[in-house]
Amino acid sequence: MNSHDSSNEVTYKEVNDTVLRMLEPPGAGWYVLLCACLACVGIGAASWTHQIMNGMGDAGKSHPIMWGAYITNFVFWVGIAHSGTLISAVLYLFRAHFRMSIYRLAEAMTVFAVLTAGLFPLIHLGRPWFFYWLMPYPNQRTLWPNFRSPLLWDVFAVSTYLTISATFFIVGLIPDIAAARDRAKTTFRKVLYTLTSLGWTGSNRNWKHYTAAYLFFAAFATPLVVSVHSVVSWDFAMSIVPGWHATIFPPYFVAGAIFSGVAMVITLAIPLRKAFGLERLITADNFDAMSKLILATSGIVSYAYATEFYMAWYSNNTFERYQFWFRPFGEMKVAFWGMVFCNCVAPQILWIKSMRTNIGVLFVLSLIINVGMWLERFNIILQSLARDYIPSAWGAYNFSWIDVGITIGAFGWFGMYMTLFIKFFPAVAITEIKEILPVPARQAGHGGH
Amino acid sequence: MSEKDSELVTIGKSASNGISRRKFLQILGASSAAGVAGCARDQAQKVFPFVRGEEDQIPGVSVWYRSTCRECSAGCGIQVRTREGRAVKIEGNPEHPVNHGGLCGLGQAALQALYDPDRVRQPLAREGGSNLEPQFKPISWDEAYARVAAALKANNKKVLITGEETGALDELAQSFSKAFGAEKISFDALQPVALAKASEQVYGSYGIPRYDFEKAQVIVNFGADFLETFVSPCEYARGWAKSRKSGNPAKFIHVEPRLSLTGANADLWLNAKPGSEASVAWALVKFLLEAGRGNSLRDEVRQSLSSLLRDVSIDAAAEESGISADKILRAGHELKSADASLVLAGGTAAATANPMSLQVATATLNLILGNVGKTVLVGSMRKPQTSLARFSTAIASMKKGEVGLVMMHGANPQFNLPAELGFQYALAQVRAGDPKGKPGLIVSFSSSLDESAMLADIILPSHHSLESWGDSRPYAGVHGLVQPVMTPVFDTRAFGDMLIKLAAMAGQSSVAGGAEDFLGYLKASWKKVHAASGSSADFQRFWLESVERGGYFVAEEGDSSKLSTSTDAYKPVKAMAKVGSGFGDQDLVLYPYASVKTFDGRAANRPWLQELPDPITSYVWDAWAEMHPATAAQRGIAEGDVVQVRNKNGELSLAVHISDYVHRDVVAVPLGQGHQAYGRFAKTVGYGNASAMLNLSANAEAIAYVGAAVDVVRGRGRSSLVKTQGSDSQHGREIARTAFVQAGAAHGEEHGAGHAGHHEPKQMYVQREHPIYEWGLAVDLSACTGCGACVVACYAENNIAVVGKEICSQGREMSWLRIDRYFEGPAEELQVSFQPMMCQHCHNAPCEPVCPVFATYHNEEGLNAMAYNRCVGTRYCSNNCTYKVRRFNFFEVDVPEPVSWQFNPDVTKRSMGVMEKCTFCLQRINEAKDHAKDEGRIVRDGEVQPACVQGCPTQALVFGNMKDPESKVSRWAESHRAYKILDHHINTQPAVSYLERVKHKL
Amino acid sequence: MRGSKAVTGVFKYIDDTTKAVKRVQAENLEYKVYSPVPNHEIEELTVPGKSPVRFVTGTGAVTGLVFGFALAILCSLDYPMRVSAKDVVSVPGFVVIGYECTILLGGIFTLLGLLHFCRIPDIFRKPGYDPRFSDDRFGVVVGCEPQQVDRVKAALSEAGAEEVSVDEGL
Amino acid sequence: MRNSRFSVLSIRFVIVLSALVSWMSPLASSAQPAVDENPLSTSAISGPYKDLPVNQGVWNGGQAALWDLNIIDFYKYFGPQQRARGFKPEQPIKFNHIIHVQKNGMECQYCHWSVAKSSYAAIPEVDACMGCHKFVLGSNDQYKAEIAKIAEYAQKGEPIPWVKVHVMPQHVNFNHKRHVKAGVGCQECHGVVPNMAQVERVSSMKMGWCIDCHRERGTSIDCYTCHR
Repeated sequence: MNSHDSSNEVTYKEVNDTVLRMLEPPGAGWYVLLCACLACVGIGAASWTHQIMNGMGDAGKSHPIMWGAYITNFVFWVGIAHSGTLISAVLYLFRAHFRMSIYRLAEAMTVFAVLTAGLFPLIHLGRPWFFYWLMPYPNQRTLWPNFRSPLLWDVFAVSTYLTISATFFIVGLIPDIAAARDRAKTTFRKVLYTLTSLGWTGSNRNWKHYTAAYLFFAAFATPLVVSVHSVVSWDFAMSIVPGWHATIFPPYFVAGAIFSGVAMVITLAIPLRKAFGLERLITADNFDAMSKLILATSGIVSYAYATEFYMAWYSNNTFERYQFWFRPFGEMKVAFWGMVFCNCVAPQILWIKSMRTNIGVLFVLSLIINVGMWLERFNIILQSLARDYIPSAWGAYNFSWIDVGITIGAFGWFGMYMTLFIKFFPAVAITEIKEILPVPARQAGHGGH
Repeated sequence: MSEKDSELVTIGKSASNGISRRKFLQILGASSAAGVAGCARDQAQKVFPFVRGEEDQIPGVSVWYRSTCRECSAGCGIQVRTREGRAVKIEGNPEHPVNHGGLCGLGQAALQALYDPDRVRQPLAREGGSNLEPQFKPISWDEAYARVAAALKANNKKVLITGEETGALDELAQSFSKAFGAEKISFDALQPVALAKASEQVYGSYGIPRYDFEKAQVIVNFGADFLETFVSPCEYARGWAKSRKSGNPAKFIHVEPRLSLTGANADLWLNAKPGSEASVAWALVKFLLEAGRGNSLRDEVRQSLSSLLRDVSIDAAAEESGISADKILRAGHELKSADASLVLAGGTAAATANPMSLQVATATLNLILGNVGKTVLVGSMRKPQTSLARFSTAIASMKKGEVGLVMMHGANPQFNLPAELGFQYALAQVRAGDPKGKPGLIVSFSSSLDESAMLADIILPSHHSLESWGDSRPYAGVHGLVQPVMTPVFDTRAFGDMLIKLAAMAGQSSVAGGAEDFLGYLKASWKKVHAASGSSADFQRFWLESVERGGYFVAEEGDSSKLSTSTDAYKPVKAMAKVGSGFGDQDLVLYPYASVKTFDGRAANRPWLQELPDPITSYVWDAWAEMHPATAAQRGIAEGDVVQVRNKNGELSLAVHISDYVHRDVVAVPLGQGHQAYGRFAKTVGYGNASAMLNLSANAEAIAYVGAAVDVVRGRGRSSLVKTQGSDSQHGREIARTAFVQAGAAHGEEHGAGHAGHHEPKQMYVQREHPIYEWGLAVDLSACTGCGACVVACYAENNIAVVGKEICSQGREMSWLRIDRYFEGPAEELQVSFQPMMCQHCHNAPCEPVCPVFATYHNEEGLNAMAYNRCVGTRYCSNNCTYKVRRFNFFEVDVPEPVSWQFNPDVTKRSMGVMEKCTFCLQRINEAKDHAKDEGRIVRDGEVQPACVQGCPTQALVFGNMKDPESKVSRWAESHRAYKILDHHINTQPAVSYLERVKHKL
Repeated sequence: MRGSKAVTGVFKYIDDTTKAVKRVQAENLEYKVYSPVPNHEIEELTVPGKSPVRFVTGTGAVTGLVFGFALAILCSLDYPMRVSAKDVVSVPGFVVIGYECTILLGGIFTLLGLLHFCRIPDIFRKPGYDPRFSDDRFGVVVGCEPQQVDRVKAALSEAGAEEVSVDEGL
Repeated sequence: MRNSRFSVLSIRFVIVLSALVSWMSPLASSAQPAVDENPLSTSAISGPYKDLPVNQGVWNGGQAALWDLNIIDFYKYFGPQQRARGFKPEQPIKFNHIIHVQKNGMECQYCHWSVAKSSYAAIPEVDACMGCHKFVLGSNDQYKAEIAKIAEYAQKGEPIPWVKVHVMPQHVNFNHKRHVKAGVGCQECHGVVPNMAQVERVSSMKMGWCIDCHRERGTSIDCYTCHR
């Protein structure tokens, strides 16, 4: 949207028209999508219920591999969440214009992905009904949680992340909801938008404080991008399991999170753009920029993989060496090579410029990367646990239908929020796009931003 | 003391109250609990007081009773812990001369036979159903007695089959049989009768000598699994371990067709063709005679031996057995140069069709080497009464329809006898009746519904040995007493009481010599012991002291005095020296082996033992066929394939385990699985009974376990054998370490303080101070045989859930203590390491800081504490546990009544979703501290013994306060052999020290 | 905004809007400017200086930092438990808690500050507000007394308003 | 813009704060002093037991406050009654401590003899009851009827199915012996039982309540002291 080509300039009105058209009553396709998501949520809920009634043994955990599909999903979804904040906050601070058209989508993805990720620590608890014991609240037992545990850091990091990203998301939405309010036709929508826009008018005073506050939010969210996934990575790095205990984990996880998150944004943006005709708002240039980001993070991730192997070799540590022999050549080598293909090999196609703007290729590639990043977490978690210090205790994971059901449920849960969101709230930022358009003026020289 | 007596008598007498009495007992914590974190499902709880107070029964305080283990004929002393009238734990009696406090897994699991949910709960009579699947209906005791008494009065042949009994019960059974003209047959499948007979031929008296493993410098063993099931494993293991723990352990050479636990503990394990051991033994005889040993033999013996052995040579033996001649020579040289050595043969490997050759050869070797009187004690021998020849004769007469009454107790011949013998058919003939058509009666006094009891017409359930009086006299000088430790669980009677009652009803009241019940009879019998003891105390006092001690034990008498007579008897004859396998050119031979898991099948209904991983294969809840890779490859069979192992007598359908440690010519199967009756746990395991397929050799004194030719055919499908061991190899990680004794250099002092072998790493944090106690454990790997007794003890003490095969297959077994077993090296130079692995209670525990809710933390006494009810189940601790000793409750496990009565009320039962692990038997520490506090002192060294430490037959573990430099554990930990697992890698600072295994390189 | 009447001028262009604002400022009347996007020119013209939200944010952040460390340290001391060999008060681990609380409370305070200074939520209709202001038009709403209405209307029209209307103020 | 000068924010703060305060305040009800409704009681008796303190514990007398998310702690509202302070079940025999302890001067440990010997405080054996009640048959019809019940149980050889008043979860290992030997009076936990015609749970006996006393007296608060 950074072109100022006057003849084909997008106008303020067109932005409002295009975006608010998305909120018109949904067609059958939308209902099918929503029902599919709800069905998936149902599968997940049924699986979880079964697991709660019957025991954690329903999932595929075994003695050495006490964390499995759930923590894999947790890290995956937290990772997905990250690029949302990256695009909305970090790129905001860097004034990257290509962010504007996709940031709302990315941010919604963040919030919903954190909501999804947040479920997994609960699901994976042996006694989920005592989850609140992780909260530091005064209780009759006079017990407190262990602030030295990486899991408690996780509790703080993820809940902070959810709060801040949700706030950031909602604050960003307010002016756009006001725009939707001003055009709402049905009473339901009028009431909905009137309430959710909190009476926003876009007055000079509103904007003044808004821009200031928004900057602070962005400033707070930016370190969160780094810290949350670092803290998640410490769940592993703080332990002593060979394959987990590595100082490279925080940057490696953050890069991986951005990598997977950008891929997920592409996965979501492409169908959305197609379905609502947003080609003029989400342009090929945007995809090109995101592709470059993918290429860069893929490089970082690949480098991190290589570093892990190098460190295992260089440390001359028996246990590390065995672990990193096991990954490519052990029982679960398929997951390893799948990860290498998806995360290191496949993205290299983006060196070709035409591929970066080829929507079909990008869509397939983004799915491949999503799979690859899921496998990466799978490798880190399961493979490391399968072969640690004492050979007599080595073991295997028993993948179960409950694992699969809950994973499906997670996608359904995420999809459900996404589907509802795009029909009820502006999924593309109206104000922000307008901000990068030239301000209507009689005389030139009135820059818009 | 007198109160105690009256109390005991009350218990004994109150048998008639049966099951109702237990209801009077208070229901305390464990039995009434709804589950750990008290989900809101508990209804109003009731509290039942005792009706009558008993002086030594304080609710919440355990009462210990001493008794004798009757699970096998070894006669180990036990002490049973009872709480609120229920037996909750069995331990070895430290004062007993046989086992000195240790107890094997089978003995500890006797509780599960006591509380077997499938026990016979009242008298049953057969009513309808087919011969194979009979229906039983409950009848009254009066009716049952009346029917048996009527049959006793009838004038025809009668047979009384009992297990291997010694002492008063045997006397009573003899007297009973005599009175009714019944043939009394003792039967115990694992009794080494051939060994006893060989002793008679060589040493001059029938019986199994006692072996002193401690004194032997060289042990050459042909198949005797003396660390597992052979005669008296606890006794032998203890002696063997004493030698191992010393700086200069015995050199141990073991010859057998399949690696057994005993073989795995050998310095040199030789894989011999089954049945060829005799030629090796005779070759050794010749070698030693030629080398100038055996000068003590009479000249004529030497001459006849050398003429007999003219054709024997080491090369020929090597060729026949498949063992290289060097190794045989090596064994010969070791024997030759040793002052004291020990040669023995036994186990199923030695139970061939012609077992005498091997047994005579080993006895001759002992004679030549001068071991008799030194390591082979013939003065106090066990005298097995089992005789297959007599049993065969009785069966023959049963088949003819001559027998009108068959009574069985304490034996399961239907399961243990070869099918060819036709025991089932014989019983059918008894039931069909004599030629006149009068039907006979088959009576079982079994307490469980085993295969033999299923064939009975009437079952009069007898007490478990923990519910009845009795005694055991395994060998001269040991008089063990059996006393009831609790009121009977079900409506059963003591076997002795039943015999006395039946005799009286059948008009032979003189059988018991005037005693009204078996306790009276026992006391009468013990009056003789009293008289022989020369004790100055009166009988009552002597009796009470014996009850308290668990028996009356005479100091061991000298054996050498009796040696002189023995050599005179020895007349080597050709038949003895007959060598050769005798199997001809058969392709594959069935090799069933007894193991600590099942023995001959009697242990199959004990979930603890079924869940105990097999010490060699580490399979649980299963039977399998072990085959050599070459043999399997020949037949196109791969690991895990289901095969049919069959011959004309039967068929086994088993999964194949391919192992380098089994001879090419055998297919080895564990003995004792494949029950068709004997309770729900036994019935789930294995497909087919290996005993039934065995050959019948004419007039054999014992079952020939080796020699049955079988075909192995690949069956359909694959079966999942469930293995608890991850990797069989240590991958060079030095986890279980072995040191080899340097030739010529004695290896230092035992557990001495001294060499600072390990350096202390620098610590980042200030290490915690432990003000009074710092509990620590040390394990001497030299003494650990890998038998798993500690594992069973741990299950029993800590209410550990038995989860079954399927959950085990998911890697979710719950054992807090496991035995890690590693194989290193090729089969010819095999080194096996066993390593008990429990929570290491690390001072820098990786599991602790990762718990978000402090469910696990470090306490002042150096314990890695685990508060179950605080656990939310993140399982992070288990991931971070370097030793992988934490167990997670993946499911809630239901325990059927009355198995649940065994639960230790002092230990919390863990619920679903909670992590658990070894606590160093915290409840015992607390109990000891409680006592100490009462007395205003701190806990003394040795006062606390966790279940594993207490139960270890070889005393390979010690526990104590590391703060006390004089404590045994501190001294062990200071030993130059001591090390801590992985400590030099990850600085976990475990509280458990291991002492390297010391072995010889042979 | 004082005044019983609210005069609204709808502008298409930003430069017209600024011109109108300057006029109204010269009249010393109370006014409000509505715009579809934030605009620096208008903000600098109308609300000069920095937004006070930053003080709220700063207060929140500092409070969060103190709260986070205090929580972790005091809770650890209240029921001291040793884990591994780590100290009861392990500051390196608590940094994470302090850090996260800084951001959490900083963010929450910023939100409260934003709501406070923007005077939202306030869902009542604003006099003079026009739905086009969220679309593509700028608006200047001037509060005045009835006698001033004509003058204000003229001023707005002169500045280039497409449309001028009068509404009840207050 | 009627209220543009007036910040509604302050009102909002007040509402939120007061909601928080009311939610967090320990509202769980405090047990009423035991009202003696038992017809068997001889209410006028006062003894040396009257002034002994009953430990109230921390955090609302050791009970969970409403803001304690522990659902199980809400026994008062949802959960099992027998975990509640004030649990006062009907017993199979209307045993009256007032008569036995105050009137007849019996010591606690006369009947509950195992407290100083065992972790477990035993309910006296039926035989122990009969030791006296063979001779003491009751002074009025009500008493006679109750005593006759004991005799009946004793004759049948059946235990009396008392309802447990102080139910502890299974994972708690309370050791009576250690507490008695350390000089903790029975009344400190069980309340003034000598004043109770019908035994009532006066302490919550929840963890915080235990810990409070342990902290006060400087005894161990190690988890393994009570949990194992």
